[in-house]
Amino acid sequence: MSANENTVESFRETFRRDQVWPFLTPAQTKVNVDNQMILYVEDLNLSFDGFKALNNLNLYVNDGELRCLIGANGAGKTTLMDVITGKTQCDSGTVFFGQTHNLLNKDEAAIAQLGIGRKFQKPTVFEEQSVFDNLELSLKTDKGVLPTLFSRLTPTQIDRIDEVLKIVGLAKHRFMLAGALSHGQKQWLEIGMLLAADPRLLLIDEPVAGMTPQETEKTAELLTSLAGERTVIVVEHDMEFVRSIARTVTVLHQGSVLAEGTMDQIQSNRDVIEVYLGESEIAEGEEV
Amino acid sequence: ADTIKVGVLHSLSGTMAISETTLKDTVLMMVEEQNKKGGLLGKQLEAIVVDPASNWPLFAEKGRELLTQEKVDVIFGSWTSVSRKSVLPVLEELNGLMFYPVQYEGEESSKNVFYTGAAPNQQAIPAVDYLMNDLDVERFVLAGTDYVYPRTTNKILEAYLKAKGVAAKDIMINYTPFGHSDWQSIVSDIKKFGGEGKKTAVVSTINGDANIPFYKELGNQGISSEDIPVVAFSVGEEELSGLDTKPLVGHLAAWNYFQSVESDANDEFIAKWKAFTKDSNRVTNDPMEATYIGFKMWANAVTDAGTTDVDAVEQAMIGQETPNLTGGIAVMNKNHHLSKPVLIGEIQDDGQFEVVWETDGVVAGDAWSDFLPGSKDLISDWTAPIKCGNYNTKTKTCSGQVY
Amino acid sequence: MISINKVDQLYGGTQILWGLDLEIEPGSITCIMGRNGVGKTTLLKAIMGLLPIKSGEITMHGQALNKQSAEKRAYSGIGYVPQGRDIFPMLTVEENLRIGLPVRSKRTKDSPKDIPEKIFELFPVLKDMLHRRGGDLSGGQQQQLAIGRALVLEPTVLILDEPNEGIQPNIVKQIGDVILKLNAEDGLTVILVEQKLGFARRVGKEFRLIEKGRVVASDKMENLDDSLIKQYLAV
Amino acid sequence: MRHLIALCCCLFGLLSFSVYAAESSPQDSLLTELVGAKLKNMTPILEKLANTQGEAILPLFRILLGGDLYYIKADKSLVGQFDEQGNTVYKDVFSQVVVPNLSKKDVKKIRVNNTLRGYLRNAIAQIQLTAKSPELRQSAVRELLSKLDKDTINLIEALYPNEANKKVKEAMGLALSMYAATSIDLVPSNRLVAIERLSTSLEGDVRNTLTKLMKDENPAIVKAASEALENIAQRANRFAFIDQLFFGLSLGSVLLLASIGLAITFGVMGVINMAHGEMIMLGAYTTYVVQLIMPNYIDYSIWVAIPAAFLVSGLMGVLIERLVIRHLHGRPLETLLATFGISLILQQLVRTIFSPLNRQVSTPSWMSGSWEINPVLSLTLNRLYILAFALLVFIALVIILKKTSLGLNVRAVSQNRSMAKAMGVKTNWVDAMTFGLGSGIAGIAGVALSQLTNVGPNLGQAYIIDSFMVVVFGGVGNLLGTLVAAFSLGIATKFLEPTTGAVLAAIIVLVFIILFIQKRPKGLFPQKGRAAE
Amino acid sequence: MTRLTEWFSAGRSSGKHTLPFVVILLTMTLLASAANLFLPADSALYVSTYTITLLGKYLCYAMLALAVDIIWGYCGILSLGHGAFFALGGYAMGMYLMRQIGDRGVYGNPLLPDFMVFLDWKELPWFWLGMDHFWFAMLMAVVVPGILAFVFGWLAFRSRVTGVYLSIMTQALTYALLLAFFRNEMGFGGNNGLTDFKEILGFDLQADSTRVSLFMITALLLAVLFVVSQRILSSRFGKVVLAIRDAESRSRFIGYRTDRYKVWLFVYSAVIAGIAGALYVPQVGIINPGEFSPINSIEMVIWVAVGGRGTLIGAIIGAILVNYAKTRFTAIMPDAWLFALGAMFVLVTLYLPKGLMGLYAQMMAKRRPAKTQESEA
Ligand SMILES: Nc1ncnc2c1ncn2[C@@H]1O[C@H](COP(=O)(O)OP(=O)(O)OP(=O)(O)O)[C@@H](O)[C@H]1O
Ligand SMILES: Nc1ncnc2c1ncn2[C@@H]1O[C@H](COP(=O)(O)OP(=O)(O)OP(=O)(O)O)[C@@H](O)[C@H]1O
Ligand SMILES: NC(N)=O
Ligand SMILES: [Mg+2]
Ligand SMILES: [Mg+2]
Repeated sequence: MSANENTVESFRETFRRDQVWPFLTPAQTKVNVDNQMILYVEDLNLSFDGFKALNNLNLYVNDGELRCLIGANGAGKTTLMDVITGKTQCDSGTVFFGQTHNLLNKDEAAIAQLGIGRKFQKPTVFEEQSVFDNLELSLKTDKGVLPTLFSRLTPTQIDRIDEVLKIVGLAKHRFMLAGALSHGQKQWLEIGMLLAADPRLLLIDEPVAGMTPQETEKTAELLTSLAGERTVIVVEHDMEFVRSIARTVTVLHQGSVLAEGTMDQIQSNRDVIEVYLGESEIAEGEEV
Repeated sequence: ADTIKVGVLHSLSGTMAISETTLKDTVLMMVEEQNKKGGLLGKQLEAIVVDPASNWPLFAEKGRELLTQEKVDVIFGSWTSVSRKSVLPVLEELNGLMFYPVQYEGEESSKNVFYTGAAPNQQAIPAVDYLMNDLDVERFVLAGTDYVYPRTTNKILEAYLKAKGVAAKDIMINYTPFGHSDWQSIVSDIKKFGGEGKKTAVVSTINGDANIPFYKELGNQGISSEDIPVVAFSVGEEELSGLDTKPLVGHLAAWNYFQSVESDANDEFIAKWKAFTKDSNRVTNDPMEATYIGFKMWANAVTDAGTTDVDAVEQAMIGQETPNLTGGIAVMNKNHHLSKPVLIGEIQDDGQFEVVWETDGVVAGDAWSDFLPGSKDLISDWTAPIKCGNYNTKTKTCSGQVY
Repeated sequence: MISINKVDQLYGGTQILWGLDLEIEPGSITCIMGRNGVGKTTLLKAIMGLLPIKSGEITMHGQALNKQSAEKRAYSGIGYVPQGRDIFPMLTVEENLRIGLPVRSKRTKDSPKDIPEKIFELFPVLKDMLHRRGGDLSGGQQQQLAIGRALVLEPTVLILDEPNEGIQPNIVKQIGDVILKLNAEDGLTVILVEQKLGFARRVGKEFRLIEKGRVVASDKMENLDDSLIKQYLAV
Repeated sequence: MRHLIALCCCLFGLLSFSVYAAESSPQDSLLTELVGAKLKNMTPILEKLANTQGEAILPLFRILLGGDLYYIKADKSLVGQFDEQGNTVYKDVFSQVVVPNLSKKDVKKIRVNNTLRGYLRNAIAQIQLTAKSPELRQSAVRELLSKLDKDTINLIEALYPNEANKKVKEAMGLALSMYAATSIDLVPSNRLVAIERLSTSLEGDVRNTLTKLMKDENPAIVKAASEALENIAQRANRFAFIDQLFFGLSLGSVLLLASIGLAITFGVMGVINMAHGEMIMLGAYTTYVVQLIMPNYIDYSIWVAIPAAFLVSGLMGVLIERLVIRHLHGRPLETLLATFGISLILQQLVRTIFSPLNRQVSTPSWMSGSWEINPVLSLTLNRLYILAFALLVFIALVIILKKTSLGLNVRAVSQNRSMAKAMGVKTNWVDAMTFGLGSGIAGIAGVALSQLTNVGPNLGQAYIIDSFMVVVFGGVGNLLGTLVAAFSLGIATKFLEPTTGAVLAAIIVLVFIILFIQKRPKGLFPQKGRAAE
Repeated sequence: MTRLTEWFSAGRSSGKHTLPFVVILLTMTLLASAANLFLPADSALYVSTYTITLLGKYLCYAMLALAVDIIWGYCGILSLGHGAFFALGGYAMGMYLMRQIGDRGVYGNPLLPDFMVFLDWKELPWFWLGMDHFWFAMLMAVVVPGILAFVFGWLAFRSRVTGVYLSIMTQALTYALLLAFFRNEMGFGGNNGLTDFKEILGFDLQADSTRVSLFMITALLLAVLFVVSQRILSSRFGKVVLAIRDAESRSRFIGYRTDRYKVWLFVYSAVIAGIAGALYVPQVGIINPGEFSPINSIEMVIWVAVGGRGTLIGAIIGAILVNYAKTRFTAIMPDAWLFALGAMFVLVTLYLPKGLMGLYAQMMAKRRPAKTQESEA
């Protein structure tokens, strides 16, 4: 009896008149940011063999914002990015890109095609290909199999790659194999790949690790200039760097948000000082 | 050329090397012996050995190499049916001559091949007769490796047994892949099948490497030859030499030759073989005898024809007679198959067979089985006027291809 | 203590180190600095014996290291914390630390069955993580593990390649403290590659500036002035 | 009743006669008739001998049954061939006195065939019904179950009341019941009781008897028989399941042995070791050579062969590692190529040294035969030992890898070679030892396999694919996975085989593995963690 | 259409050996063919039919190696089961040739192949229908391997089966097919397979002209497939494929659905293998389940490795060279050739890690050490 009802129910559900079947809805690539918000992360939970890496995490990021994400090692920053970009499945929670795109039911490629770009903590580039090819592969184009097979570089695309090469300072190395770059150069190449992809939302994990102070400064400038048109989320432990770019800072701790606010607010937050900054951070920062 | 070239087309590596290497050595021994006697037609013989490496297409390629590059006058070669089938078109195209020394499923007769091994009627049928008449067997397990020789043989046997009134439920058929090594369940099934009140025997067309684990399992599960005798068509002295035969004493094999048969010719052959291989433990077996007979007949035919020309030798071959190593005379028939005696032997604990039964006189090899619907009307006769390997006696035509 | 004489090194066809000379005093903390790609990591690997050098000489206590394999150098007392940490990812934290125990027992002559408690005093987080896979740890935790792992060897020279990359500020400070403490208490010689000036200044006693595979300036850390920084570290 | 008394007298007479006969030599005329008799004519002679000589003829029958009866060509006297510490000696059949100075040339074998053997077995059983040892008596009764004729039954009936041993008595009772059940001249109620009694037995002969009774004219008998059969079938089925499970475990243990070495060289070290099969083969050939060296101590040869095989294969493994694999670190795919080349070379090497023919490896007596639990369930001893052995090897290996530093070091080396070096791990040594260990264990597997299958140049080829399949199915780098995979594949195959046949079962298992890997792309026990992604 | 021609005329640096290679290949083919057809048999330059057939076989293997290299060298998918696609292509051709025998089989049955007659089959199984039409059979020779590759690849790549797991699964695939085709019930002739072919498209298979034509067609197709593959792999598609080989998950994060790329490349590779198989069968005259043997598939990988993984020319040269070595070794030293072949594999791995093409590149680099860097710019 109830089984019967269930069938009827599910039949009704299937043929609801107020809804279209998912496969009939036109693929939406436009990001709806009507209410200013581009990324909603709500009640995110994730554990690895019992270890809670994300714990009821909530995060809201406005369109065009440059958001800094800090937090102790192991707080879950990288894991959060993994969930947003589809690398890791979360246990529960919601992640929306704009108002319409539920990121949790999309795979990595779909998410990337929506315009979410990512730079990894450990630089990963295509080592066996030239710096140029690395950038070409990242260009914002149709990434389907057939279009890729028949595509050729347009002059504008070549200009774009050249421009990026100049920005990341690898113009001289354009035909070098990416694998032969030093650690810092790979960092730059990865930033370049992000730029070439021209994403809407950039997730940048520790961009200045291994960079000299001057390079760090340059990166700061670059990221600040990107914000506005794009949304940028940066994870970094270099407080100096964070201070130089940050408007809003979110502090994660043990998988959830510990504090959020301006740099000054954060720096004077007792909790943050205790678990993250340490007592002498401010003093040390001022030294330079 | 100033030598007569003898091609040897046996696998020296790969899965079949186990069996075929022996035949290569046999041919080499025969060539050496013939040369000591002064060769043929005043020329020395020269053996050309190639290795088709148990790779079936390679048999065709190497066959072609032997015929066109080396220009051999005759080939001794092949063991598996598939390797023969592979080289066959090449032999026919280039009009070569090959001697095939292994028992096989029949259903073939080529102008260019002489079959010196047993056809099913020279091995399988007499063996089953023996089981039914002498051992009062009423149930049969037909166990074989899954390929054409066992399949065909079992088809023939099935038809034959049914014609003899054996019920379908008293016939169990089982196939296993090449090199099957885990026989526990099958042997246990056989044991069960045999334990149902009627005298049961296993007719084994299990080939090659699978035999040793099969017999080991038989021994260990305690199936004795008195309870359930196994009669095999592909297990000879050489296969037994890899086995501890104590638990297997009394199981049977049907062949045209056993090393244990006492005759002067055989003693001499065995002695020569041991000397040639410099191994006093080496055994002889049926395909070796078949190679021996084939070689002798060929040598005689060449002498008779006075040439190594294939067509002439082919005609001279028919009717050739050569003494068997086990006594009696083998005759080459018009269908390119031999008339040979059929022997049934029991395995002894020294790895030899004791003959327990033999046919009166010789049995003529039948190229086309009378027990298969497709071939019961076919005969093979390579003499004029028929000159056809597959002559249909009903329609009076040479069905299929005409060479 | 360690002296490096005219070392040339090539990757395939490209030369990275060009007749590099370097002298490390016992008990010093030497900070090696230079832009990305000048060959700092390459130099450290050459000292550790993980990269073959083409010519030149590396000695420790006057003994040539050149012909020694890397594992021998570990027994001689060099501890190495590589850039990128190189944790054994599928081993647990404990196993990562245990790897060095045989060397330690050889060097200290006592044969410890267990990881020295000192490591956990320096990096308490490792104690909590003892049974987790090294590869699962966050970057900062891995960094602490890498340093702890090198310390298990009870080294006399500790080589650190950008140990603060990706480390939270209070731990950065802690690592600095650890280095200073080990140096002061145990007389540990430290070779440190560091980009962050603040840290370099706080921890380093000496500096060496590298440019295109050569040492171009070396002095006490106090003497690292803006002009040098501008010349060799600015982009 | 008179019958019985007569028979008893007869029996006593026979016994006393045999006591007497044992002292003097049996009738020579009959014995010489044996020499040179045609196989067909031998049965009557033997019958006569049995009837006249009774138990005294047993030694002759036993020797003849074993195929060890010879006669001396010179004087046509009978001798038995015996094996004493590797030497063939000939003894007088009855007095067991060694006949000196006889060589193989001086004697000739007296042949036996199946028919004769069948007769001999039965005759021996008849005589042995009165043997001293209860085991012998029991097996004699069981032997006779298949051929219960009036005489035998009378004999058993006479012996039954005085039989002291419970098991023998039971067996005798069974024989009597079988006879009673089939005796049409008996009252049906007695037959029904007999049938009832039969329904508790699992003997095959009992089932045959009951099956025959299904054709009886009396419907009550038929019904009882069918019920009894039903009963038996139910019990037998339960044992059949155990049987099948054992087959599965046994196949699993073979797979485990074959793949466990690979689980180290491939699973832990990451070398795609195509020469793994040849390491097994070397172990098997080592067993052969060991038996060649100590032909008189076959029973102990295995204990020598196991360490020897471990050393031979292990050293070969070390050699391969030092000469080839060492140069291929970080290039796992190339190890496939090089080890494939090595496997070709090793195969051809044994072909050259030992010939392409299979070599004979004997089974020690303690490993032959089977452990008969009941008439429908018997486990073959060699497989039982191999199963235990496989588990033992597995446990030993786990201990080595868990409790010694080798285990830790090899994992470290395989995960990050240069960092391991920097931590003072002697990577060269670790590599050589690990590869040697994996190869050595493959060699041990070869010893076990030599007891089951061909010892020939292709032995390795037969197992290499299965080994890789097992390791991958279990999850690369996980020893427990290898164990579980081996046993589950073994059991699955054996439970499929009865319905599908061996070929189809193999195909189904392969397809299953392919589909399973879609569900779990890293095998049964995948490596977990961030780094595994 | 214009896009297509444009695409073909494109081509970048990597193809700089393409033209000379194709020219050499085709010239040699023409010369050998002419030498066989037009020179008298006793001429010094005469190329025997045996050699032509042998060369034809080598070229089929070369095509197969090309297929393996595309998937392994460029995409990092080590297939240990490419023999399966080759064999399926071969069986399709074999079935066609079998049907062409018509009533000239030994039993003279116009409909059923001989093996079916003596196994007492009454009618042609459904999958044999239509195989008497050449073009349909040829379609099957590419479609069947293609579909198998698609289904297998779709399952495996979508569930992210990679590395050795994938390799062993491909091995399981070909092994399962091996066992299946051994079964006589399957209707493919069991262990004996299909043989005794008479003619193809009405041409006598044993005629020299037919053999030479088959040889030339093989060479031509090899050249075409080589060029097409070269183009595909130097397109952006090719770069994506390389990216997948070196860092698959990274490629996903920049928006490529790597599973689809892999599936289509796998299908393409399987189709090439199928074509190679279809060309192979009429030239060697038999197809049987042995072609499915996993060892065969491993050997293919070795040809590629010997020639140089990741270079199409290397794969072709490797296949021809290894097989030539096999032919020579088995004839020169029938008892010891495995030593030579085994040693060759070991030595190549040790001393030529990038295969023969790597050696060639090294030699070229030595000859003009300075130029390389700039010439790319
Ligand atoms: N695949 C995984 N398996 C097990 N644990 C994991 C996995 N991925 C992440 N973790 C755990 O989740 C926690 C959060 O890690 P995460 O890398 O997100 O930290 P983080 O904030 O990026 O730190 P850092 O600043 O050091 O990079 C860590 O404790 C880590 O051990
Ligand atoms: N495996 C390699 N093959 C070829 N060239 C390399 C390799 N590794 C590094 N290089 C090159 O050697 C140079 C020095 O590299 P190295 O890693 O020593 O730099 P670094 O000073 O440590 O830089 P960073 O501060 O970025 O870590 C770089 O230009 C790099 O391109
Ligand atoms: N012809 C055989 N035995 O294959
Ligand atoms: Mg992180
Ligand atoms: Mg560095």
